[in-house]
Amino acid sequence: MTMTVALYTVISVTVATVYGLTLGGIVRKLYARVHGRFGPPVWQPFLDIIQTHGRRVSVSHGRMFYLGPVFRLAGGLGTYLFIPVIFGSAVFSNFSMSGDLLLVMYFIFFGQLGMALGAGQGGHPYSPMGIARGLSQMSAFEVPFSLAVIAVAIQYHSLNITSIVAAQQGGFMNWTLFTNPLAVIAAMISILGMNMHAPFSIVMAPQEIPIGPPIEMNGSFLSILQTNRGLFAAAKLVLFMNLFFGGATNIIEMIVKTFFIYMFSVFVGAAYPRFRPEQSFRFFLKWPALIGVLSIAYIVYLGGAS
Amino acid sequence: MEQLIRKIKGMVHLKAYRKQRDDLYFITVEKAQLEMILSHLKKNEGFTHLAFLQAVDFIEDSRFQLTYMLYNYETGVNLGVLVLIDRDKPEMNSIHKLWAHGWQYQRELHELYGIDFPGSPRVHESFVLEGWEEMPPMRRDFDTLEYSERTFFQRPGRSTNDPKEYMKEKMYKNYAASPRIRRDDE
Amino acid sequence: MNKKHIDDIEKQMKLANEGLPECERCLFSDDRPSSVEAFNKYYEGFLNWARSRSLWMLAFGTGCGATELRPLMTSRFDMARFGIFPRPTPRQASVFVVGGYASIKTIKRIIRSYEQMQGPKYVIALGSCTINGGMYYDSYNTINRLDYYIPVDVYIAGCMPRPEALIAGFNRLKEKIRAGECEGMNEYTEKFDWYKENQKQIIKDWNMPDYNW
Amino acid sequence: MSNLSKSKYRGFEADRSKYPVEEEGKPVIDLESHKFTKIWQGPQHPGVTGNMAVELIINGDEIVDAKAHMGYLHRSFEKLMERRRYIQCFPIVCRICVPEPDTNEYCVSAAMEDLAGITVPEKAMWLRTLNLEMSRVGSFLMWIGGQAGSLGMGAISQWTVGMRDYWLDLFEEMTGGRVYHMYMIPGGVRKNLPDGFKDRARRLIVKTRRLMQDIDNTFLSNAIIKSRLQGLGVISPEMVDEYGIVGPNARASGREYDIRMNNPYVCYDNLDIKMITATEGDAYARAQVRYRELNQSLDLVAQILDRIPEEGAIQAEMPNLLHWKIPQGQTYVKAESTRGEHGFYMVSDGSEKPRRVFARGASYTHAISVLEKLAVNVSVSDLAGLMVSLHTCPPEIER
Amino acid sequence: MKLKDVLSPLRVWERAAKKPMTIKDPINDRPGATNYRGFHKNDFSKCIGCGTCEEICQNAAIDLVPVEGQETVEGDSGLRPMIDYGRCCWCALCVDVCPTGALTMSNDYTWIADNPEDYRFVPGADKTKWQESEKGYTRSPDIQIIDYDRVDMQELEPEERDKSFIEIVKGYNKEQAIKEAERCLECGLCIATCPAHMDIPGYIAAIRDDDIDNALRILYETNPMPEICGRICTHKCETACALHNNGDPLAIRWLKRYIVDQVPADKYSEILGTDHLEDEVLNRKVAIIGAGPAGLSAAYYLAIMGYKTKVYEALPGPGGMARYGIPEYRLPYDQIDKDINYIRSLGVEIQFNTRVGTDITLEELHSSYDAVFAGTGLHLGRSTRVPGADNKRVYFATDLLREVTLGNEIDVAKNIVVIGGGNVAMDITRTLARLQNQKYGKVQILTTCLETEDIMPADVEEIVEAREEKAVIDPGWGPKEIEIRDGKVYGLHVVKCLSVFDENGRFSPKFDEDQKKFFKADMVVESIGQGMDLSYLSEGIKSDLKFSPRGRIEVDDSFQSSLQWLFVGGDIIQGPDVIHGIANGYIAAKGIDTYLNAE
Repeated sequence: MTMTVALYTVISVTVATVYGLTLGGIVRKLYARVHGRFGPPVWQPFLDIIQTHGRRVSVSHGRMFYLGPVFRLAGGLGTYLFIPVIFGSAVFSNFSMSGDLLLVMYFIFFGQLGMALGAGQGGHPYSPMGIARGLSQMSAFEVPFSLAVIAVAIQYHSLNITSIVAAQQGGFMNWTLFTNPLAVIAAMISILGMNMHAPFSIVMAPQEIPIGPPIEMNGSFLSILQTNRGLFAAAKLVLFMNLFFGGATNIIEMIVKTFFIYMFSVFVGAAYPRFRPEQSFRFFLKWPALIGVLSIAYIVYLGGAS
Repeated sequence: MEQLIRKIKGMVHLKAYRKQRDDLYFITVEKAQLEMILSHLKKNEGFTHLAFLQAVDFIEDSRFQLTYMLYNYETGVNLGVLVLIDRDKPEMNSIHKLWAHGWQYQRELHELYGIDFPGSPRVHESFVLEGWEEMPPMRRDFDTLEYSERTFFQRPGRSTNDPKEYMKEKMYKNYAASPRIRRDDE
Repeated sequence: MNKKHIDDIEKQMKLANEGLPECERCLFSDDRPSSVEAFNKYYEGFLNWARSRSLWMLAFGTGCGATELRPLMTSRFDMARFGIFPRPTPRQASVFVVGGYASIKTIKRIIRSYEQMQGPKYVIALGSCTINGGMYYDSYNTINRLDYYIPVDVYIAGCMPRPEALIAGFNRLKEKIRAGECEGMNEYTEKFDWYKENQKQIIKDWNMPDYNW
Repeated sequence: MSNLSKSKYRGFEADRSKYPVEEEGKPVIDLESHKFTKIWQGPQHPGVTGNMAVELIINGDEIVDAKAHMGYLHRSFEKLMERRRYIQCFPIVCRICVPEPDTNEYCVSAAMEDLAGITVPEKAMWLRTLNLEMSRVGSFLMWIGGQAGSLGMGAISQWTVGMRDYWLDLFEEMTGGRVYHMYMIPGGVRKNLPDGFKDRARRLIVKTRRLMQDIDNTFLSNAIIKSRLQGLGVISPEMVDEYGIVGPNARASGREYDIRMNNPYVCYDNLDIKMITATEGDAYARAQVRYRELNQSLDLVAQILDRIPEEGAIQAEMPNLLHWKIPQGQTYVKAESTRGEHGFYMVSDGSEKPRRVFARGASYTHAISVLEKLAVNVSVSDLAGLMVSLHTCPPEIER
Repeated sequence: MKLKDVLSPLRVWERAAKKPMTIKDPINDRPGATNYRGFHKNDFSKCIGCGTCEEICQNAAIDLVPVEGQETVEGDSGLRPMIDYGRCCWCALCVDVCPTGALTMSNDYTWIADNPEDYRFVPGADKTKWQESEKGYTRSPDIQIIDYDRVDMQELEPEERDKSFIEIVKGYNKEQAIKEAERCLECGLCIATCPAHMDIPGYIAAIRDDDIDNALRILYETNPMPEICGRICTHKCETACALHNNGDPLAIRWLKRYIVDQVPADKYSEILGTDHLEDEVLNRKVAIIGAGPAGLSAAYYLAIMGYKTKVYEALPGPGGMARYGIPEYRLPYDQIDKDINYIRSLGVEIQFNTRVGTDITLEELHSSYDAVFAGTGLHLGRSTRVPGADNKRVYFATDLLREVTLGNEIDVAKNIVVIGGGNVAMDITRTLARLQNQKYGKVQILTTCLETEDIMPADVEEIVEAREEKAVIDPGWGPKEIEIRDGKVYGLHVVKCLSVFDENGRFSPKFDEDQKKFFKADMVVESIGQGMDLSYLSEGIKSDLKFSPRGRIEVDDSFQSSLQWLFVGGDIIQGPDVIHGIANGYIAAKGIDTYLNAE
């Protein structure tokens, strides 16, 4: 039994990673299209991972430097492992029986923190600057996101993701999108920050602090981070799908839904430059936070009413 | 413009004056009177824009010529104020208080010509060179080709022929050289 | 100036970092790199295949040539579809495109950046200036031949080479990588003393301002 | 600082009291206090314009002190020109500014013509005007891309640099070179217009206008662009004189100084051209001025295309340029580049080679004195945007 | 923050629907523009290896190297440019400056190499993929980097000159001369072609720098008769001039004349450093037969080397053919005297009216001198030998010209035909035209020759000027018969000449007998070449001398004949023209020096 679960998890993680990376490739294509060009092949992220992994030398800056990517991957893996990917599927339910929304949110944060430890060791002044920006922005977008999550939790009286998904089954009018639109708005704004597309791409901002925290990461370190980028993106999208868009009952549904959730970031990201860091922080703490609060108020009021 | 020149003549010793174009004049003044004339031109005559300050090396006369190029927005006239300074001990008064970007040119001139401007901020900082050990490179007596050949590695294997010599070699190698004139006084 | 000159003569052929502990030496580009052998033939072949399809170019516009990199990166030529991307940090880049002439001040940074790059690393040299000095052959501030300071894999003729020529150059580099002929990294290690000697001959001030640029 | 008090800068308005005393307008910084970090932006940094470096002292995200470092592109054109015959100068000067080489070519040719007393035929004048104006279009397009890119909006740089490439195609047809045109020689220009050039140019103008509309929609009317550029790097009218600021940077602060109108050269006095100014003096005003000037340049190109004479000589009667000697004298010739007053000061001593040539690039003050002043109190994230908005071009500074 | 500003940026997505700007296959889809400055091409059939490209290249990118298959011949150094693409900046100055238009650029721009040493090639010789490419940069005909247009020489108008023998060509003034001198590319291709190998670029550069003294010194290095050469030299150098391929060659002859015209005769010895010549220090004597260019040239160099020389001249004046074969309007006598007087001032003695062979024998000279130089020239006219050519009203041009110079009256007929297409024919045509004009007030002279106008040996300007002086030139006809009626010349029958030379370049005219013409004339002048008069050689000497199959005396490189003491030069060996004579005299002088020192 444990062996089966382990096997399923391996399959699930692999599929999610591949999916996340492919999605990344597709998004690059889309951006390229806006730019008026063809863009790299969809499988480019995989080549990049092989290439970075295949570096003969990897400069390290001490023990913590090793741990950075490891923490980051652990964060991504942790986030993913406690989310059911496809409702009702044995292979893609991961460890969703144990763990809940709070654990997942902790893991979302965890990766960034671990990265902070590792990248800080790099010694390059742009790393701490990037980390400072990353952590501040994360704290900022966590506010509307947490508020939305709280609203969802209140709405479904549960922190268990599987039960939240289950509650949304039976027609799209049961989705949180329609039962609690305010929470979804708040959450969707925060996913802009989470995905770090423009205008919230301040962490990597090549023109300001060249790619930020991972500036000193190289070789295998970087390839781990890249792998995580695929996995983590998939995890976040699946989480959002589960919380707000009724989850998925088969893999096609999952792919379609997550793709469109991601597309939202892309749609906004192509049109704007990036904020200045403090603008970004203030942005999340203003309207999205307010919407989050309103969504709780709404659900409390509505929940009370029903 | 003629009026202005007359006015300046009344103020300082004008060593030379030349009109190059309708909108470009040059005047040469004494080194000591330069600051005075510049501030007068800037404050009273409307020459508020300093386009550049540069030096020319007249090595034959052992002089540097400094050119302060001013511009008057109202009349659209450029006025070059020229000063000749000694090349062996090049030193000039700083104009960084008249124009906020004056120090930049002075720093450049110090590095590239070795002209000192006492009191100018950051004048001894390096500007474009790093670890330079030779004489200031823009001076006429610095031979850049020779330095380049000495310092940077040239790709070997190039040789050229002078058509003149080559044709002589090929066609009339034995053609006698011109005879020496036998003179009494040699 | 005289005093300075005497000081400089004393300083000649001596590095600013002499006497520093080993760990700090690398800040002054005097740290001897170690050569790394290739993996076994088949695995290396696979890696080379991937490397040739994912070239990360260091976005360091060292000279005129950088101007033609912009059209190359953008919509008209779109080098991304060939698997070439700009990368802002030398730690992650694998290709160094030296865009033409290199002044003394820049060659110092080029060497530094090159040493910071993680192998296997490749160098493409653009234009006449890197081959034999180009139009600045008699300038006192630009080098004449790049191959004396870092190993170069591919040269592209032109002043400056057009984006198309650059793409052709990248294609040649890819061929070389797949054939396993790009061992500039190990070459640099093996001839480190020679390279350093050449570098020291032109770079008189080895002091690096701060850790990063 | 006066700069700060006047600006509408909406960033973290730093409390100056926490900094140590100032001496001569510069804060005295104790790096050992760990309050400050010293970082270098450039030369290997995607955010600096070209190969230059800015040494920054920062406190948090705010710049306390900035120092511009130059010399990474120093090739000493001026020294090299002293070793070259007059005719050999024109291929080398265009390298002084890569995005807009033609202004250099024009200035150096015009300086020689002025010293030697040569009158350029009318058609050559028109072709020069066309070339100069086209290069302004190319340079402005690249600048818009740079400004948007420096703020993280990649799409616009992709469009404009791509569009600039179409202009480079035109240049290639006209001059035989893509980036370095080497088109203007002393006495005139090197080639006549190829067949069908005018039609292709007109079609491209239409195409570019369409792109300009898109840029207006997405760049100038972009809330985030506005929020970042407005109030950034304010140049006050007093600063313009004080720092020798020229070009769009000066015009955005209300100074009406455009050499094309103030001291018309080539055929500009025959063209319908208006001074474009703004009053705010911040980065957004500069962007607007440049955007409008780009549109005007497109307009001018169209006007010039209509007015180039079909017939006529393209080069004045010249002596053998191989052994050309220019009588003794000195002159200063200037032209309006996209960055402002671009001039050549040339001294001839009667020999075959110039005694001294000095290229006055507009960025000379913009990238050093002005940048060092404006960068103070700006967020690190805005530095790239600020540098681009001053439109600095390092090679013309150190030459 | 306006809502419009938030929403309007989303219109970036409109662009996603448009066709991408990207070029699908940049390497193959985009050849350079027609006019593109790509890699170099060189057309070896045009290239003359002048090295102007090397000279103008501001990057020192071009070397001149010998290339297999390219011979060094007159007007072509056989060197070809090798371009270093480690230096080139593609400014195309070399293309614009190339005087022949051989060097061009293709529109190819891709060249990738692993080895930096590869970037050096000889366009045209090394196989490149772009050598055959048709597109690419060429020099626009509308611009000139170098000046292809000669400074016009001022001449007398035809009306002013056609009655008198005043010199036609006025000569350059200083401004014109400097302007013309500035056109020089200093390639030096002309030096090899000049029989005297004068340092032409050297003295032209001196003119440019307005250093006339130095220019004169350069002239006298190998040519002691610049006044004569400056006027009537055949200027073979100008045909070798690099500028000749695309425009007017440099007026080398006029520039030479300009130099000597500037210097007064009394300044010569000071400038040339001959004011304190050593006197007969060598105690050796050389006799020279003939005071023509060859003889005087030998005399000059022998004199400055310290030899005692004496010239024996049959005619009453010095200069030989220069004086007696060339009309005064081309070469005024006072200019000849200027050169010769300077030579005489160095101690060269000329004995006039002394014909060797009759007045004094060669053996006598041999016994009283250490060496003898014979430069006796070609003074005998050659006949067409057509029927009627033996009439007394059929003359040789050389004889007539000599008579004119001697001041003897010539019975000029009203209607004259001249046979011949060389410069001598033009000389006699124009001389007779003047005499006709003086005598009858009108010109009626016709000149015909075998060659068609494009291959006529005479200088183009001579033909043009002759026509301006109302002479009729009708080339392309072969003389058939001189019709004699009543013992008087009635006219000349000619037939169309189809070709003059056979495939091997040998003289073998072909005629079309059906096309005939008749030129009416009272007097016919033959000017189809001259012969030498070697009657001064006694039988004894003749039998000792070696002759070439064509009847010329055989000489070695230093013009020494098989009789060691006898040196022979001038028109009887090479030429005929003045500059060969001068060159022969110069070399013979050096040869005599060597010969005498070796003894």
